[in-house]
Amino acid sequence: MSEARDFKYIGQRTIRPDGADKVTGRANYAADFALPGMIWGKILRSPHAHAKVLSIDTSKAEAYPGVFAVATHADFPGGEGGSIEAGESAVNLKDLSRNILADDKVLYAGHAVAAVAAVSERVAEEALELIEVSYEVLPHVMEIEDAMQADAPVLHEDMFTKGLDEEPDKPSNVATRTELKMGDVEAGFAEADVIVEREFKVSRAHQGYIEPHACTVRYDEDGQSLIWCSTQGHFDVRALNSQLLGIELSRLKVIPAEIGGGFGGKTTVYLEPIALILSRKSGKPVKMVMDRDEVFMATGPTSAANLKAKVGAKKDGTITAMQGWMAYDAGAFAGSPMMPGVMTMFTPYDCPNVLVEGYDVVLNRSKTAAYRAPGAPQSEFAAEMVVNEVAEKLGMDPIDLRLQNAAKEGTQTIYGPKLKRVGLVECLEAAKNSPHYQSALAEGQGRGIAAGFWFNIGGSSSVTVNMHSDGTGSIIEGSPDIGGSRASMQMMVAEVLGIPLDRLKPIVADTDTLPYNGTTGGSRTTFATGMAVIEAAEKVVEQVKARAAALWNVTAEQVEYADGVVRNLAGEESISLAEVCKSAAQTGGEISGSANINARGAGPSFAVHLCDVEVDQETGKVDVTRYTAIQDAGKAIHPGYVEGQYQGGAVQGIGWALNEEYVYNDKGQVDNAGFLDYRVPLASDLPMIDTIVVEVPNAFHPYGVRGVGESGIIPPLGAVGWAVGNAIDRKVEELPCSPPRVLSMIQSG
Amino acid sequence: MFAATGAVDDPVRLIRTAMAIVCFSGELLPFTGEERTETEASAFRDIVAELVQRYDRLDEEKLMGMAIAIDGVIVHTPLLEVIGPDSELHFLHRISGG
Amino acid sequence: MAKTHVTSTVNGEAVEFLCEPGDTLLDVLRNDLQLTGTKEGCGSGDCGACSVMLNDRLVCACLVLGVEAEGAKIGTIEGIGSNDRLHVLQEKFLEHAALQCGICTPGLIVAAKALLDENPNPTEEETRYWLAGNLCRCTGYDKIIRAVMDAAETMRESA
Amino acid sequence: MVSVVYEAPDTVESAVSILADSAIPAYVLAGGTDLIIQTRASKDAERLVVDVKKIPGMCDATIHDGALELGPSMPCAAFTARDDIKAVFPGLVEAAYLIGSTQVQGRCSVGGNLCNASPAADTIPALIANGAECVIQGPDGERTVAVEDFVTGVGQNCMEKGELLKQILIPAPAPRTADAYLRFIPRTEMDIAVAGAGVSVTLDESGVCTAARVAIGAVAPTAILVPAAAEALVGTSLDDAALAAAATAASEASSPITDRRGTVEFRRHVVGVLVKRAAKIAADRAGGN
Repeated sequence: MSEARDFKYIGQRTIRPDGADKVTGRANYAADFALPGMIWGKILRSPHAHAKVLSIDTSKAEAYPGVFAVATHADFPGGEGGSIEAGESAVNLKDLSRNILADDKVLYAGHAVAAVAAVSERVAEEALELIEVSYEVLPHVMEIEDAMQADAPVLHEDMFTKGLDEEPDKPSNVATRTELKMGDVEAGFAEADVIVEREFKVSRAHQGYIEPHACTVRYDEDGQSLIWCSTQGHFDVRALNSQLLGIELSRLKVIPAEIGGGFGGKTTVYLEPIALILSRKSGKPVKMVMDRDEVFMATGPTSAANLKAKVGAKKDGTITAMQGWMAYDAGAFAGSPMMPGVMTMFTPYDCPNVLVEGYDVVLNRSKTAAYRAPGAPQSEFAAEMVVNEVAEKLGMDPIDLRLQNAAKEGTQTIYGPKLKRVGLVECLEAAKNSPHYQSALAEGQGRGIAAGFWFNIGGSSSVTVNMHSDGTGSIIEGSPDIGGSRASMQMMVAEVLGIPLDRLKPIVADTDTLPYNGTTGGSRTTFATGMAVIEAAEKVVEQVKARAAALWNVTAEQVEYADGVVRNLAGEESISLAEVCKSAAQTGGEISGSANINARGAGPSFAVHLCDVEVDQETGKVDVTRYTAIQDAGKAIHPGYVEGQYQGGAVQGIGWALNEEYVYNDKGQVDNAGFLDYRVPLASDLPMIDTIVVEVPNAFHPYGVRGVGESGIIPPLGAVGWAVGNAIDRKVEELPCSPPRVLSMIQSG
Repeated sequence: MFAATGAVDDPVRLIRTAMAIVCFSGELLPFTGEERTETEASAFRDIVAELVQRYDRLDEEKLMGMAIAIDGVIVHTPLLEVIGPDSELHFLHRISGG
Repeated sequence: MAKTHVTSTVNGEAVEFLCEPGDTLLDVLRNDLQLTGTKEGCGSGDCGACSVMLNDRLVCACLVLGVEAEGAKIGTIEGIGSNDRLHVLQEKFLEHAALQCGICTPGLIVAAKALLDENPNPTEEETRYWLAGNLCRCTGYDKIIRAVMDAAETMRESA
Repeated sequence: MVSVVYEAPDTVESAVSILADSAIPAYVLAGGTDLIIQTRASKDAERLVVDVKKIPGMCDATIHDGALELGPSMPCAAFTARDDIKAVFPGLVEAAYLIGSTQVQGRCSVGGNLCNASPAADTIPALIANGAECVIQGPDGERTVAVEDFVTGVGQNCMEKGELLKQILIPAPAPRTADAYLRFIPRTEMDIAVAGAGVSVTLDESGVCTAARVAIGAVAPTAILVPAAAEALVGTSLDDAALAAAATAASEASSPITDRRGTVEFRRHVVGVLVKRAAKIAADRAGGN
């Protein structure tokens, strides 16, 4: 439990243990790996957004000099029906296999159809052009509202909407309808003095990691197959490949490379199963690296959404009812993050009457994947915009309105349980007292504020701390480190053992070395893997104490451990951890602590952001002039990397709110599949991102940690959207606020 | 690990003893027709078995695929959880994250 | 196809390699010379992950042909500091937590060093514009800009 | 995938003869920032790439009495660092500076930007505003073409097989003349112009505009000279009404398309705003401000 205490390492801005390798270019990312005899795989992709695949003739490609293997959907062993638990959520294997390589239909432009492995990338690309695919082009449907129409082209003949009162008798593009409610919204709105209701649209946004997907694999029929890849969860890569290709888990080893960004987008598989098939067929190691346009065309962005929000409040500021509606674009296969969108939409508010309805819709765009607080930014954007408008109508300060209605310990959520201790009120108060909020706006500027809620998760983490004879230790963990988590693990173990950081080396181990470990996602790593490293380190301390007690012929209760030294409370002796480790073989064997936990009690993290913008009234161009991100960390293990999560999330959200969007041509092809025209924020686009780290401890973590990775991307949509509207005296209803859209709002009068 | 039981300041609970309360959110409500029920079972799997028997439209696979909250503490994969007699149990969509 | 023989200088060392005339300098560095510190993020000059010095000028290696390296002087991240003797910029990136995933870091350090070699006392705005071609998706740039400005100050003081 | 043949001649004459004699499609490599990407995406089986940077003079620039002689392959990073050029043609230098990132600046060139002939090329409106000319060397001799006539369509220029752009010339501006170039992009850097405007104005001693050239980019298949916009400025002291008239003339002369970078309506409006703003900057510079 976490009352105030003095820490030696926790809370320090330490140098990350993997840092030197990363700043010198020595760190090995997935595309940096090569095996002897390795060949290269490339993918043929559909130019059509929706078509039947009538035939695929690969004979010319197979005969092309330098080609070793060709793969199509038919190379999956089949029977990959049903779904499996790949870590945190159920994955529909049939859909997954059909997304990796199209079966009888292509469902989006860029959908993989076949793959070639050849002596070089160049030869593989030449061979792709020799594959003859016969398509019967079908009408495609690109927009959510169109896909939901009864007469829309249907993507999946076997998809019948789930969650309707009556069983549907016709297939539909609506995979699921869901509704969560509590109280009586009609009665709540009847009590309200002010009601605001608006409709919103949010574009799909790509995670935009700078490192394209990449892997190198070696299939081994008799022994053990190997995958070296860029992933947030190598145990899930193993699970998915095992199921898709019928390989026993123990015969498939996945080695996580350093990962060049994920943000949720590297929690599934695209290349690895194809590479394994090509390796199996060619008998050679196969390397595959996506081109940037493939990343944008065929890997998961998050969903576009159509939304409605309606909020009612009394004159005194009491919110009486909140109602939401949303339809999320899942892409070509069911499974948008609509459900978390529904669950999070109004969670920052303590309101008794809430009703939210959601639709998961398929259409002829690439399958979506998780992206930082999946589903929450879209729905909470709609909610925050309407809450700000309620404050405006009531003549109330938007922070005061939120404080009056803020979710806190004991607040009933729409998704079931009551909240435990959370830090929204503290974040709102910090925002209100911030220099930013206290500052005056210049002429022509606008200011926006928004809150954000994300659950955070726990789950499986497996860790071993091995102590060596020189007193140093290895922290063997299974959570791929995307943002500096090895530093946090090192600090937590150092805190327990009371020895200097540089005596401890954290290692992200392969799937053979540890039991299953959940994906780095859901803001779980510092929380859950952190709990596991603490438990493992505590086991080391117990062993060290026991060895010292045995040496002194006293009981374990008669010794005390602090700062890396065991002291005999019954005598004068003391012995260092290093000395105990040196003699460990003689005192009962080497010293090591393991913890395989299923962490529960993840603490939600609330965030509140403030944004000032300036709008060029003649061109509609928006300049973010000041930005502050405030968020509850529970306890910041490494404040630098906690701030980094806030800043990075804020800037991804700013990009989504201002310029990031998918543009499709009339054939349904992505027209901006590159960093030139998919416009992520640049260094020159931004001011410094100020941060305020609020610490309301999570009682379920020994040091009070909450996850911090995701909540920061939620508030920017509302904070930027409201600020833009504030600057031009209009109401923003559609993101991104790109210059043409803002200019047309200005001109619309 | 942490005990998943504890007093909850819910007035409804004060008059009940030795029974866990199971609450159904909107996602399950259409199948149960009621917002809460009680059970004497304590093992998660026994509770699921009892619920499936009590509400014939409730699907065991669906329940087993959900997360639960025991007195507000979310448990992702609850297979072997034991729910205390004074506890409140919610089924909820299993969140993953990005 | 016939490969072309190229003689060049990389990080002060004479190197020779064979490449196809269509291969980029990035292909050559990563695949032929095994200098994988230079990263590929886009292959079109839009992300800066492959920033290198070509005859003392900052360029994207993906927009240079390998054959153009004939007689040229190439500088890559591998030539800036080593694990036991980091360059001030590298130290400051670590002190300021100016990297998360680290894939953009080599390119940023090459680009930032080029900036400080040319302008030892850049303003925040000059730094932001100089580095506009180096995309970072993790950090929001705040800590990167602080690290570069701090490194500049440290280098000025020790100069 | 295209297979590349690479040549790096060291004289204009040998470059011209290599280009003229090539049996396969031949392209000139200056900075390569467009060509290398285009080559990779090409459906040609073979391509000849002729690197002209080793030819003396191709990467140099001189200013004589205010006239510019520019080697077309001079990297923009070198070009924009030249204070002597910036003093005379600040707008052209700004246009060159706007092409791509610092990294791209290390390679890209004014001549490459011109020959690539993108409708959105930043330097072309600035060159046209300054009355720049292209010196083209072919197998049969040399010819000179105004920049507005050099570019003939989207990605098209007037050069025939075997011809090479060997120099860009800008005559010395009249006294109290200055230029400016502005473009609109959604971000602050790294984007292709959604609209661009290059303006050059000459003032008399009382501040009245006696001559002007207005060129606009990214709003038609090629950058275009807009005489009507210039006429709106000449004879005025560049007051708000004159600037507004020039803006309207530019918008009316534009014929933009809707694409991933902007809509017809947006481009047409914004190009007028840019002409107005660029004219103001040019006038301030010409007036010595």
